[in-house]
Amino acid sequence: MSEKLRRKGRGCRKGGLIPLAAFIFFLFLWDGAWAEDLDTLPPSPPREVTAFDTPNDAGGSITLTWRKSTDDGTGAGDVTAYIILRAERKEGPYKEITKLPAGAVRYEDTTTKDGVDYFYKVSVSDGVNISESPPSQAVHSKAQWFNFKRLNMLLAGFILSLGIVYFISRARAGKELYIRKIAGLDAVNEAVGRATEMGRKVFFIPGILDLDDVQTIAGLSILGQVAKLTAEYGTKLEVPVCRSVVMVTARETVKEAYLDSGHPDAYNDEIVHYLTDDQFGYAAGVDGLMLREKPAAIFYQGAFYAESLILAETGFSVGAIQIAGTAMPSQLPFFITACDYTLIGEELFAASAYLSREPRALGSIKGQDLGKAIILFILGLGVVLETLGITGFSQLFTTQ
Amino acid sequence: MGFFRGMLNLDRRIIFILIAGAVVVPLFIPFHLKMHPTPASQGLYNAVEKLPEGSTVIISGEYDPGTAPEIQPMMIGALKHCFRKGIKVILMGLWPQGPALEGQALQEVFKEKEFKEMNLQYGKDYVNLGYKAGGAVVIQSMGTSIPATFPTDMAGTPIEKLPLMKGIRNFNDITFVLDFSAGDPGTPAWVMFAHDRFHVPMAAGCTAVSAPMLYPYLQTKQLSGLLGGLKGAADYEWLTKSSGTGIRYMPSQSIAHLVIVIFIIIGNIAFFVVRKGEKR
Amino acid sequence: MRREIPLFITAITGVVFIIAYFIPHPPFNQIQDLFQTWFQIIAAFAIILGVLNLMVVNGDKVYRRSKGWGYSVIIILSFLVMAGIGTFKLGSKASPLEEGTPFMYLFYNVYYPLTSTVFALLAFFVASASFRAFRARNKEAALLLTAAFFVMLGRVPIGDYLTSWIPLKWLHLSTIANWIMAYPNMAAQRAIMIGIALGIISTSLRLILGIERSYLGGD
Amino acid sequence: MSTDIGVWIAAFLTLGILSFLYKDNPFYKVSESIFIGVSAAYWFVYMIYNVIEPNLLGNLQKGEWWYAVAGILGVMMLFRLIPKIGWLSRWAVAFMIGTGAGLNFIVYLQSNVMKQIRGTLAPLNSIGNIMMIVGVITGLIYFFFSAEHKGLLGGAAKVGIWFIMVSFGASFGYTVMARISLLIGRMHFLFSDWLGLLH
Repeated sequence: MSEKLRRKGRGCRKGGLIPLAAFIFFLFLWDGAWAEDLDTLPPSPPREVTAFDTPNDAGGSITLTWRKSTDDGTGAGDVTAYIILRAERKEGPYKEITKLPAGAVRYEDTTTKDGVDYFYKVSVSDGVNISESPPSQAVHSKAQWFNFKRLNMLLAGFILSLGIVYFISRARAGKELYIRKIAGLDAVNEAVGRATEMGRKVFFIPGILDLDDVQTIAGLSILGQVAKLTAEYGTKLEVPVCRSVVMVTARETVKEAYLDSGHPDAYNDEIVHYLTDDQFGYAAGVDGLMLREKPAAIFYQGAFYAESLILAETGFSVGAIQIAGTAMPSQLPFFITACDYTLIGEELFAASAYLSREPRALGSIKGQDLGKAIILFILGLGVVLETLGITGFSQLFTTQ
Repeated sequence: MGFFRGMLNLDRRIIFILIAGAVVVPLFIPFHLKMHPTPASQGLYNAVEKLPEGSTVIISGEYDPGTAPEIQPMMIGALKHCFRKGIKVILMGLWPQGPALEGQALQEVFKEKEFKEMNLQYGKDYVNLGYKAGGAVVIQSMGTSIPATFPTDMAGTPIEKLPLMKGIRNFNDITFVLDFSAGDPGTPAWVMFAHDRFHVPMAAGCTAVSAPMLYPYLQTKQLSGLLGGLKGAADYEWLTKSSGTGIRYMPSQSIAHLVIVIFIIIGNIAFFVVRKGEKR
Repeated sequence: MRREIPLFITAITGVVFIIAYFIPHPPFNQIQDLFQTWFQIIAAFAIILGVLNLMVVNGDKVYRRSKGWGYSVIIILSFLVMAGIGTFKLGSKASPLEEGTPFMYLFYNVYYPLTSTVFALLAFFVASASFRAFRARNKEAALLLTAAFFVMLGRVPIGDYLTSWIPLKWLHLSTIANWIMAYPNMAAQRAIMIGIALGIISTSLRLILGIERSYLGGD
Repeated sequence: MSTDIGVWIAAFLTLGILSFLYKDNPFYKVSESIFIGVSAAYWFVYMIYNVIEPNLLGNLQKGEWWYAVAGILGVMMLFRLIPKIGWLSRWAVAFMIGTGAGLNFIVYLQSNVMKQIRGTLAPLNSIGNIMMIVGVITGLIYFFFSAEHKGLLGGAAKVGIWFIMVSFGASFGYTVMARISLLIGRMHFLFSDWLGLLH
């Protein structure tokens, strides 16, 4: 309050209206609210109003910055709003385009026409009085050729792309690319082996989505491996599916595996059979099969939704070894607790690439690994720098 | 041991009856439970609470009747909260069921005396723009132009005839986004496009299934807050001091959780006892 | 030509959207805007294709009298009834999508209960699997179930009633659940999120470069 | 008990689906078939009146002819149903795939990689930050396939899987919560709207 009074006093001396100042002073002491109404003194105008074409954009926008009025927060502290005015000629007429709350120091006018010169004034209001800043320089908006705020994104995208393309081309050229063995694949042998000992069937469920889902494709390459083992051990395999397209492809996969392992005679089309497209109908159908056949090993590899629970529970209750693999996040927890082994998300794809040696899949896994390695390095370095109080490095990863 | 073995082979249908009981009985004996809102729920409440009167908020609905018990109370809570604060609401959805359920939520809100008396007008205080196909691309397209993306509202009224939509060109004219989603396309799409690309602050409500996956967005402030599942809905009702099915269903939810926990514990005890017996 | 043109279209559209992100200048931003508006319309046709395809598949089942064809008749009939009422705006003045129309009547009284009950079934299956299948069979599963225990009880008021007598607030179940969600859960979800994102980036790149072309199908 | 015939239809269909719990039966299958048909119809009508009419036909009427390209591509999409010219639908599919790929490439890199890296770069000055940083780093190591999980890397991967298991535990709890909520909603409908025993 004293700040306000001091400034008012100063203004009055300038105008030579000392009696009025005294009057206001007394009124102010008597009743603060009254004094507000009689506030005839305008707030100090905003300073250093600068207008410039908003950088890194598609045009149609001019940014304004200014320094706060000395009565905003400090001084009389009675600023209520900033008003942005715009004209196409320096002398006006200026039209109000928006009103901003006190404390504002920046505005982006997104209603400009590219190529047209504009002049801006920022005026400040204390609710009663208004004072205007002098007009800004002429400024016009235009579109830019590059968004420099996104330079870090360009670099990141470029490095990642280069890595992926490089590894895919290496894989295609027949270069040996190392992928570690996925632990869950050892369990495949064990499970099929046990089914052989017990003289019971092996079930393979390739999920409920169609062939356009990558998980189904990954699941089928694991089916190839399982079929190879059952062919070698002479164990019976059964693959109930819920998509006719998946059935066709799964038959090819199994047939090829039986051929490769030298037991083509053991193959027949009945191994892979279609039940129904319907989600719960399929679950009920597989359920019935499990209870009847009591398989010793059950594989769930592919995309699963809520039916995962019904299947895994029944499989568990018939005492089968269960090995699951899916990238469906909400089903993974259930598989982990109801199955003996679970390939989690990317492990499914890595296992499939490991088995199929398909260049695209293999190259992609390696490319992504490169990405992960870079990220791990950045995280390690960045955290150390942050802990030492050096924040510049992490700013590099701020994206717009 | 025979007892445990028998238990492991218990008919599913008996368990079905038990869980149905755990859900239904508490509905009949409603007891009032005190809520402890999660920091994530509090974040959403605070963000909406801070919005100035007269600001324009987009509320998008990506859910269907299947997930309505979780999401609908959030939607109703958000509408009430915005209306009380004098915020203008633009409803829309990236699932075709969303706008219909938003309409139902509006009806529920206006059943209450407080909101009936506000005399809010369609077209001026709130609009329902309906559904557009394309998921994330719709949001990206709204970043260029909302009128071009939504030439009409849900019922086919041209957007120029709605006073609320006057002066709304793209996300520059939107103060805040609230997204209520049950899956894909949903909250991640809104975060990626509305927040990260067009810089509109936002918060979300989602089914409990997807809530844990969205927590990284909370830490980075890509989301100001998050309501997760029925618990999130109940938190929001508690914070806005309104009543609704979130709090109403909490006793059933509590008892059912307890029953499931007990099931898991008994099942595991039986499993280990039987396995130990077999090893011998 | 059957493969080259689609590959070309994919490459062009993909590149336009990437370029427009970095170069805000016309014509890239304008092409992007145009493509966006097109996409929404084509996406709607894609959904219509799905719907019509479902009818063709079921019509085929009826025609061949294959197993369960009676149910296919029901699918087609219920589609025709609801789609007919909606498309021809039966009983509605302006739009079939407004409250109070016969279309919305079917939505509330047929579609609504069916969808929501299908989802409600899952509660039963979770309950029975909890009892019969969810086992702490190894260290990992034990850790999982322990975290689940805290979250399940910490996220409902009853958890706090069970532990509110403890003077230390950080031992209350809701505090523990909040902590699990905000730190270990968030960290692991972020690792998974980054991994999946790298996979999606790699797939997108392969599609744009024409390395991945399985969407073109055979021949 | 309700006197609204709509509520009775709804209740009847609800029980139809619930009958699956006893076993798979014709009553369930009929209810489910209705569900499939009605759901397809619902999507269909929304596409017509919320997308095709305003965004395509409306714009064409205004003389914005370039929307015709979208219309043509859309119709080409439907050619999939006619085997002889089905290959033409690939043009439309290719457009959608290209758009998705172009957008995803950028947004996943920005929102789910860069912003997440930025969020993780924090000083090691609190238990929360330490948990976050260790969790993210070891979790990423677990999904790293180019090196054997032995020694230091193996140890880190082991810690990573613990974090992942805790987060799956959280998902487990939340998924259970979701399923229960949906059942409560349905039970509330049966006992309140239909039987009128609850308020």
